[in-house]
Amino acid sequence: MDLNYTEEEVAFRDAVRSFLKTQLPEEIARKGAEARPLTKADYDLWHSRLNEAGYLAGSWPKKFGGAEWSAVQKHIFEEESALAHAPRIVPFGVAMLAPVLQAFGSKEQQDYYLPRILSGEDWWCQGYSEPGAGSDLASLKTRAVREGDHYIVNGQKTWTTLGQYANKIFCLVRTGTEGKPQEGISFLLIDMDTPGIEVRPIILIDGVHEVNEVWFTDVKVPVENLVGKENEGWTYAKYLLTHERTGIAGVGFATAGLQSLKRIAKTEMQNGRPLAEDPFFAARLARIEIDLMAMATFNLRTVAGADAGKAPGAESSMLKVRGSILRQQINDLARRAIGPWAQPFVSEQLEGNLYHPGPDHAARATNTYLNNRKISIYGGSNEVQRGIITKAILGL
Amino acid sequence: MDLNYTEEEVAFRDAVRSFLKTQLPEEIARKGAEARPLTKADYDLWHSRLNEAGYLAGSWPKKFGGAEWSAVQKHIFEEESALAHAPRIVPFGVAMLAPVLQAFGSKEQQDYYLPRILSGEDWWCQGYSEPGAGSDLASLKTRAVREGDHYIVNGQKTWTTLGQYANKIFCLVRTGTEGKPQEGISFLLIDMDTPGIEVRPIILIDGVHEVNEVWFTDVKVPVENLVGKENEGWTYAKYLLTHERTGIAGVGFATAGLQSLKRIAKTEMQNGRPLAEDPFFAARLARIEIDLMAMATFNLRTVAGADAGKAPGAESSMLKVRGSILRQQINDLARRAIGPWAQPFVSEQLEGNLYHPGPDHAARATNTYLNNRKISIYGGSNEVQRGIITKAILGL
Amino acid sequence: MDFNHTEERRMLADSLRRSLERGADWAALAELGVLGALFTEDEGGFGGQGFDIAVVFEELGRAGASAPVLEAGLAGGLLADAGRADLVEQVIAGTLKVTLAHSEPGLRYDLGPITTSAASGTVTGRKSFVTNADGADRLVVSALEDGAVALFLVDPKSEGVSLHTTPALMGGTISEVTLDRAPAERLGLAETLETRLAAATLAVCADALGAMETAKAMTLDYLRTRKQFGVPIGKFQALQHRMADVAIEIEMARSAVINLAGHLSDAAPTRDRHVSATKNLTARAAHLVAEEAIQMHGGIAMTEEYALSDISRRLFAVDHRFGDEDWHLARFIRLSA
Amino acid sequence: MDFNHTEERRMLADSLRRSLERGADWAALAELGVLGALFTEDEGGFGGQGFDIAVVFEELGRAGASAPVLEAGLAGGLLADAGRADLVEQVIAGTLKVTLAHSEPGLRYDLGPITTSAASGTVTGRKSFVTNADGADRLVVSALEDGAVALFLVDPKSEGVSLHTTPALMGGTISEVTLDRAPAERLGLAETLETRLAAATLAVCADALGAMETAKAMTLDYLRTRKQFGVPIGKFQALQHRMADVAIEIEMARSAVINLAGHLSDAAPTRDRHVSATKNLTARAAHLVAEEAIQMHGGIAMTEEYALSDISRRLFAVDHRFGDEDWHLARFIRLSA
Repeated sequence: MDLNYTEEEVAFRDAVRSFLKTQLPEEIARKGAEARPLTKADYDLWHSRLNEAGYLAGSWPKKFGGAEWSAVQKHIFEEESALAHAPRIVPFGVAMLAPVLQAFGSKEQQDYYLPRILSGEDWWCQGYSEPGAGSDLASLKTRAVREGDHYIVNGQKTWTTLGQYANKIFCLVRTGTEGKPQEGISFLLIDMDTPGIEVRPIILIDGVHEVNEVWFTDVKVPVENLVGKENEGWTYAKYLLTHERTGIAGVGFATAGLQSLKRIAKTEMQNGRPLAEDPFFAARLARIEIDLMAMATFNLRTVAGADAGKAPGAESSMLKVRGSILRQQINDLARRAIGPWAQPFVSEQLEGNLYHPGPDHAARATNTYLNNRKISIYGGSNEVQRGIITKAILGL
Repeated sequence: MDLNYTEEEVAFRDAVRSFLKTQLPEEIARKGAEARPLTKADYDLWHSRLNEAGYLAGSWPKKFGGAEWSAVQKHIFEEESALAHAPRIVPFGVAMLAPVLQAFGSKEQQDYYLPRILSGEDWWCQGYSEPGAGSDLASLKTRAVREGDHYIVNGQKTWTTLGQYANKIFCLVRTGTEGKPQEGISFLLIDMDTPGIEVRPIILIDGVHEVNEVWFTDVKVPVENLVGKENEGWTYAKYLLTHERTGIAGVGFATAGLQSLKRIAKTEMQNGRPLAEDPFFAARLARIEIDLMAMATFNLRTVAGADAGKAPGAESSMLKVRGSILRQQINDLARRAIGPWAQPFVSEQLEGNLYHPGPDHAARATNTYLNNRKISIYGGSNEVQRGIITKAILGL
Repeated sequence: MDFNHTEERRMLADSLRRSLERGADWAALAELGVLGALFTEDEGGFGGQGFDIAVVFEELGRAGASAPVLEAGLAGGLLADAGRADLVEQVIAGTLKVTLAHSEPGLRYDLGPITTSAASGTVTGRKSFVTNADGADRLVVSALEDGAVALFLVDPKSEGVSLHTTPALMGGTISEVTLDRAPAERLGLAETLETRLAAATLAVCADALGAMETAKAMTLDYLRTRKQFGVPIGKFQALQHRMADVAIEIEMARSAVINLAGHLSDAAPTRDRHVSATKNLTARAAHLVAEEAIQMHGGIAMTEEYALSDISRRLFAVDHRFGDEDWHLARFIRLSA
Repeated sequence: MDFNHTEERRMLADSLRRSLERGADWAALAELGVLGALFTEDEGGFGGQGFDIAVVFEELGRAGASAPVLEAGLAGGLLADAGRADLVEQVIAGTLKVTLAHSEPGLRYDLGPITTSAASGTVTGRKSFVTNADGADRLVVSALEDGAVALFLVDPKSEGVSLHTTPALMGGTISEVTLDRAPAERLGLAETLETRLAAATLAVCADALGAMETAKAMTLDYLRTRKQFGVPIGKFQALQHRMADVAIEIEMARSAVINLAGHLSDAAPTRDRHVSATKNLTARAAHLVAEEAIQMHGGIAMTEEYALSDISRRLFAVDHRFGDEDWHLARFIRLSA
């Protein structure tokens, strides 16, 4: 047992820190710290800086120009980025489509798409979820019918994150109706400019436009945009879903969140003393900090295990459940911490002055709390994850 | 709305209080307050005092010599008894068998058994549960085969509370094997002295002998000991289970427990100050007291509703779940309150000196905590109750 | 003992519920007697007891209504205490909208010390968290006068008054009010402020109870109709058991609201102990119910379009009005000592 | 970073587990090196690091063993600190059983101020919660000497020493020890008491981790085999999801134990912050796991005969040893300020 990073890992961490310190624009970091929404320009700028430094393709295989980071390195990068309030790497191209193309795409697809992902020329979004499907992904209904050298796609996708910025979408579509629902699904790459595609915003409970519905009406997609084999898309999608996810516990976000919560607790005054000295508040905060100390080690154990070749299995689900709850508790405590300042509800979509009248630290706490109710729902709800855990340990 | 008792109810409560004050022996009350086990003599003495005062048959119909208490009166009696630390009325004869006999028994059975219940001549115990059945009561296997004018009973009952003191047992036995499990069950009255009955103690997790296994080997039971009709015992058992139970929330016990917890918190010292002034402890205590204030009203709403003719339905289950959890939280907090004195584990069945070396208030707190884990298990576990609640509100 | 509402209160609740379902406007609410129910006969109304408040606000919460009824009861009640029957009459008729401006930045949930001051017919200072001030005809403003807290009537349109208004988490609006020598009519000392705030806290709790019932009903409906893996998700036992716990906690909150309503007229220490007990429990229940309703719905509950988002924000807001869970827990402990 | 135990520790854990399953006695434990693993090479052992303690006690907890190993490490460690290599050698060999008598009635979980006093080769006072004293050859007793706390070696069989012994909730026994001018050999000042108590707290947490694993395994086994309404109760989704949460909290506790083991040799403030963090989390987890294991089993878990009763009492006892959940939470807050 050794809870310390190796010398190489320390060196890597220092390099990442120094990169973040010099390359992350102050304004973007401040937006991150205050949980304010980023613009597309913010994302683009950060994407290009990461690419220039070689961090964007950090976990890609070397043969595709990546650095083949270990799981620990990935973890270090994600944690340091979160602590510096850097934007997360928009994952749809770099972390989701790219591994699928690298594993199952044709040489032509790899050569064409991978560089465009790195350069930022393509902004991908994900067309998996459909209305009424929820965690039952395989029940998808969007159909792609082959006509000559095209597929004709009809249907609807939803929860398409940042789809409003995307020029490409990778989709799971139904190309066959026989057998189990998992069979007959194909993996298609679609240009968002193709006629028949309509993107409609979904406004979330915190008033933010973050996700979208994408409607397909007789959309013509060239057959060369099929990834792998027809009707085998489920395999590729599952590859992605089980693809090792070091960030699933969100420890970096939790740590950054706890830091900002502590700052709030020192600033907010209650009965003439900082809120941090209120015993009930201090107890809530301490319990969360204690949990986070354990959570961080739980996460590292799994990350280190992945590097040692252990399949994460039920651990990923445990990290997802406990990590999401912990982050939500931190957001919940921030909402409590700002006291009555939680009441002015300022959001980009609701009318009225967008300026929150309270202290800066109160401006987004309520919105973040509301927005992060999602993290126990998306990516396989915590209920689905508990099912996976018991299946693994009960074997029933 | 009126949260106050009527004049009649106040008068009834005052009478009960005065009875308890004058008739409850101090030693028995002290045992109750300290949660020490009662002897059979204690139970018998209290039984006869209650009978003399006419309280034993309080809720029996007048035609059987009862007082036909309202649900509110029953509640008052139970709450005052708990607050005075009086023993509960051992329910098996008075509150469980008697209503069944009154509703379904023959004239002869009523005339013979009911007076003996009141006089204490018969101590009944309950033969319902069987090993391996749990909350699935209807799966019972103890068989009764008719031979001439007797039933021959073979099988095993378990969780027979205070069966070591009983001279009679009422049993659910299988007399038919066709149809649903609920069919083919009969309700038999059995003399514990009959040859072939063996009572074996079960020692509980707190070291107390409170329940038993009862084994039946070719036990001959006269056919006149059948209650109602053969194969219809399930109806009578269900009548009992759904028979209005004012005490199901255990508010009286919770109130008495909270009072004694407050005394402990004033006595136990931490850092030179009473534990009651420790903010974390005070917070735990206050939350419980707040819950109990609501619970008491929730209980009274249901009790008053029963008097107004409303069937309790899912409310009984809600009271059972929330009431048992609340009582367990009080026991848990008492365990925390006594601090390191929770460690000496003194029980009647384990070897060593039975004298607990700590302060009096610490003598039984751990044992009570352990023992009361049962209240969320027996009488239909909280899981079964949650099933009943959702069935009622979801209607699925 | 009697846990049934009077016939009059039941009728008011029923007609209020139906009117709100039809989208009743302010005039319709006044017409129905919703505002009159908040005042005693002596004050010109026909209610004013704890249970009147409880039935009215449970329905408002159930419907997710954002009309300034709480403000009418709170500020209007202070007008009644000041002997201003003329103004109370207009409040009850719905022709005068009023709201209380008392809290100040940095006080969190405490009632004082305030710094807004009164001098020669004007008030100066900053007031925070003033609900539904933007449509109000008058503000009831607290200010220091010779070291004592007094109340003043201020027209929000007068010179020296400026409002910064945003939407409020609980619905309606919330404003920061800056007063710079704003013309003010003296009403009297603020001696009944805590009494009226106790009633307003009951209103918030009853409102939360209604909103919890709506959240429960929507969730049950969703569990019955929404299918996943081929069956209604309400068939999943894990959700069933959590739903049972939600239902239980709502009954606990209902009981707590009854307790407070029944003790609202008690002497201050007893009353306030019930205020804090009920507010603490209701805030906990509201938090649980809203989080569970969202989680059991899944994604759709995250959308602004779906009606639950309003209801759940309203439930989260409960904790932030008139003292949060911990503030009331500490107060309950003090008052129990 | 490396989360694998060394080959030596894994082998010790494996053979300890097998020996305990076969019912290893005290001599067998000593033979195996269980006691030597608690001491550093300098002290005459071959371990003494946080992870040595963690692996040994996890196995003892898993087996529900009540041998006085914790006492050997704690009191024996103090003997080592006092430079008594002669005695430590016997402790490691298993031929000298020792235990610490430090706490006193009324201290609850605090370490002081103690009142037992030393004078002219004797000690006088009352010591509480002395574990496994009845089979011990020597007590290590703390007592005041010129205002400072010093340690003394006392033979429990000497005149002036009386024990009141009861079974202990965690297994083994617990004694109140009365000392009336009991002959005592001075060991030195109690300067390393907190260091040794930190290690003992780690031992309790690792022990709890092992016991939680056993409770989980027994519950899973029961869920798989026990049928109700015709199906294994492990098919009921409500129980499955609760079991998932139990499994998660055990992994959290395991992580907390690793944190403390890895920081046991840090400077006191950092070390003690980890002690309190780990003890607080482990106590919460142990409580949850034991309550859930009992509830999911149902009636059978309430019986003394069923092995879970020992294990769950052991888990409930965790909160009462070396400071409970709230005591450590308060300490964590102080040390984090």
